Amino acid sequence: MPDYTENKEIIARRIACFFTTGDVVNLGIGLPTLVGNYIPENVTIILQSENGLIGLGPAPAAGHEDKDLTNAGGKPVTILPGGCFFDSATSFGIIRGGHVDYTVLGVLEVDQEGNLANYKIPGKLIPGMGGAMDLVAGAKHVIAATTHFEKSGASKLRRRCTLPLTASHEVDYVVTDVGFFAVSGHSFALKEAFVPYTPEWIIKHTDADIELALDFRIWNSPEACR
Amino acid sequence: MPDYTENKEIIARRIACFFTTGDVVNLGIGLPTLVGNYIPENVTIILQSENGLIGLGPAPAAGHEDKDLTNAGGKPVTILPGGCFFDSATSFGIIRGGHVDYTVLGVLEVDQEGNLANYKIPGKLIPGMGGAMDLVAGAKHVIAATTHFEKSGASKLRRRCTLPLTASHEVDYVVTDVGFFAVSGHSFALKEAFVPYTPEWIIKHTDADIELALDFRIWNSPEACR
Amino acid sequence: MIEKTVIRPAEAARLINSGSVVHIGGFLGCGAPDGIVAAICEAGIGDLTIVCNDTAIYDPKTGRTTGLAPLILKGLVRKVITSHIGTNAETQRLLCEGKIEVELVPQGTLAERVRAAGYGLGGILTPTGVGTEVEEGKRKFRLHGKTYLLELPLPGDVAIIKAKKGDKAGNLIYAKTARNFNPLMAGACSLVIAEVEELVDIGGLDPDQIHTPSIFVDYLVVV
Amino acid sequence: MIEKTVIRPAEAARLINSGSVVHIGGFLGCGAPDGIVAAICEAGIGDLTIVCNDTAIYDPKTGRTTGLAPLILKGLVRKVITSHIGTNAETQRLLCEGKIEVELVPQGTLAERVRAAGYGLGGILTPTGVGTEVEEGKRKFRLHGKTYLLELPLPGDVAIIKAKKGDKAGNLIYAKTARNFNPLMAGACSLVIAEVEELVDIGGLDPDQIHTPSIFVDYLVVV
Repeated sequence: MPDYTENKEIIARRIACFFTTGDVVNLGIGLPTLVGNYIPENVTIILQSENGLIGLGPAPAAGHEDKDLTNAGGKPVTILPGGCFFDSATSFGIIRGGHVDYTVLGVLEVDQEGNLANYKIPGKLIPGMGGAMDLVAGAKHVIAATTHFEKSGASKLRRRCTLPLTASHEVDYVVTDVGFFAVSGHSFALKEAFVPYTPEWIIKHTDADIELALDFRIWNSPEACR
Repeated sequence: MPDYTENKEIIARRIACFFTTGDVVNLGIGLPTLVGNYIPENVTIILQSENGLIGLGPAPAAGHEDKDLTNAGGKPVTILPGGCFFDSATSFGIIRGGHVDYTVLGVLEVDQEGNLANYKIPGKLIPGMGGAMDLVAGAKHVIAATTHFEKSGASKLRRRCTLPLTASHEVDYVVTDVGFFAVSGHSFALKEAFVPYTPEWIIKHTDADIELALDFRIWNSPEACR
Repeated sequence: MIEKTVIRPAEAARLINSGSVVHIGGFLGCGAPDGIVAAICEAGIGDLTIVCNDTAIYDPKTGRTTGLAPLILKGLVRKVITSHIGTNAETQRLLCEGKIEVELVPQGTLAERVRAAGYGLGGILTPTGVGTEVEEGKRKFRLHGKTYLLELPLPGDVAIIKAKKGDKAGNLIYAKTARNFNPLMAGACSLVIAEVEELVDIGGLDPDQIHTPSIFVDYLVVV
Repeated sequence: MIEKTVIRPAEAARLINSGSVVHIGGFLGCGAPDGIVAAICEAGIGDLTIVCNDTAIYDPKTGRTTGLAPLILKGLVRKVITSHIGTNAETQRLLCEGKIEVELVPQGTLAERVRAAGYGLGGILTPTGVGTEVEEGKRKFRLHGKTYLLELPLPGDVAIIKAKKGDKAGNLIYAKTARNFNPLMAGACSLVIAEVEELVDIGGLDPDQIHTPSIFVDYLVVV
């Protein structure tokens, strides 16, 4: 394992800077959900939850849970004023129809061709794709959110996914706890290295082809979104 | 023209006898609409209107029209208690999905193979099919309702339709003002002759192959539905 | 939730370019955006392709019109994709004179094609139209003993729709049979302008009862 | 309007045959017909094929279950057609032991396949699953530069669904995210049993606000 400390917060902080007011965003279960905590104050996004709502609000106060109001992870949530509910066909119509601007998903593997694997480890763990395949195929922009390394030390960014794919050539951006990458056809374009990691360090410890983006920069998370 | 007097009422009266309580029925514009006036008192059917409602009621009293509540002909209607409204995709989902038991449609031509033409006379009159093609393809039972003869004296029941078809092999029953016919593959099966017409008279004046149904009978409209 | 811009009908008309594909809600005029239609007529935006259930009502004897009929009468429509033109004598006349193009689509197929455009489907298989002129040029499939036609999505540039109530975020509730194609049109077009009779503040509508979610709507017109 | 028969959960269970294809509403148990599920377990109706968004929640540590999970735990399910089994450890275990068959379907595709079954479509074309295992054995189409899979309807024998409110005619209104697959399941099955929390007289629901029209529903269960 390289000299690295897992940092999910920085991933969520960086992704929260992607959005502009009015964007419709779907945040997957787990790490992607954290993104909601870091949206800049001057930006208002609209959260879609694939189990059938627009205008997802924060978790309810203890004792105020509503059994009929949950998120896609089955957890109690609230709805903001101006939100609305709909059935699953409408929900995925919204998703497939390109009416969701960003989907943020967790990752088992993501590769430099934009392939994503996150729903199945054959013979070991088969949770199923849930809504992920539709989200990745339908959303305007797909952001893969993941720690850079597995527990074993292997990078989750790959040359080629080995697990069954959730989607083929659909990932636009990958944000890890060391940097922000764009998928540019056949390699990862490193757009930002997160302090204290350097491009050289990232390239050395990632099992994929990485090029520096033309607009590459260093990103220091305590600074606000720019 | 044979010795015959056009009688739309008897057509509507006979068709009204098809239904049993709970049947979902769509009545087309014009002649089929009259059927609603003759439903037996002990039978409750549910009228579907393809512009988006179930539970179609009678026309409103003068001065009580609602601009937002019309039938598929654009005429003011009412909704019965327990009825509901829906959009056009749902309305035709209901129709195409076989959730309508009977559709009753008007006719330009209907032939002994169950083909129906009622939406277009090329170069002369092209109203369009509206919902008719979906209704004929989707409803469980298709009843063609028509006077037996055109103004010219030609029978509207044909060996083969000459006009563009609304649907191919979908008509189950034809009710005219001289009799009730089932489509039995390649000929019309005369199931009832309406007093005063005889099977011989009907066969003689119809330009199609007609056989007597095994359960053929004489039907005298003043008698109630049996 | 973000507020949508409320504009006047004349401003709505200016958002529409000549030559656009315009989806219009309404069924024989019931549930049609009459205010925006009048403004388009006023502005004279032409060469339009209209997608609508029907070309509404025009009775030459009384001069009465409903829905989009004034667009036809003013000669602003190059083509209509619709299920029915039988209640608008002018559409019929222009068709016979070769001055308008009419693509007739069965009503249920029209609904699904518009829905497919909004919902990211590449097409749907329907039994409607098999064995008729509607099947011409279309792929046919035989599945489980039944024949189906492949019908393709029908997207548009602008949707003009009509609702009973809206909130300032753009959520819409339709009344009775005025719902018809309105929610479908909202999904299928990149620009959506909704005419509402009553506009309420955000939070003023029950979220279980909203027929069209706010995210489909770009501008609101209050009539 | 005709009144539907109101039955007890045990009577509902007796309407379901072993070996049936049963569509069940709910999303991780939210909006699931818990009363009817319990009655099916009680009656021990087995060899079922279940169509549902997921196999709900079973936590082996606490023993907590939601939705249809008890059917899985009791071994009544031969096959599930679903988008997700990750929150039910027992489905996972039975799958690894070869004791249950699992057909994984992307959630949006599942919704459209069930809808297609209810709405008389022969199939739909979706981009979802292209380039993944989901495309195996399916026809692919290239239209307007994009690739789609042909997905087929998914009909069932019985739908058991859950609504917040119903009227005696069978009209249903769902609450919040408990709507999910319930209205879709109602269309796709020849027998539909709806569990409602509150039953009102005919005329007691606003006809603009009904999510599932009465004609889809055969029996009502009040819990």
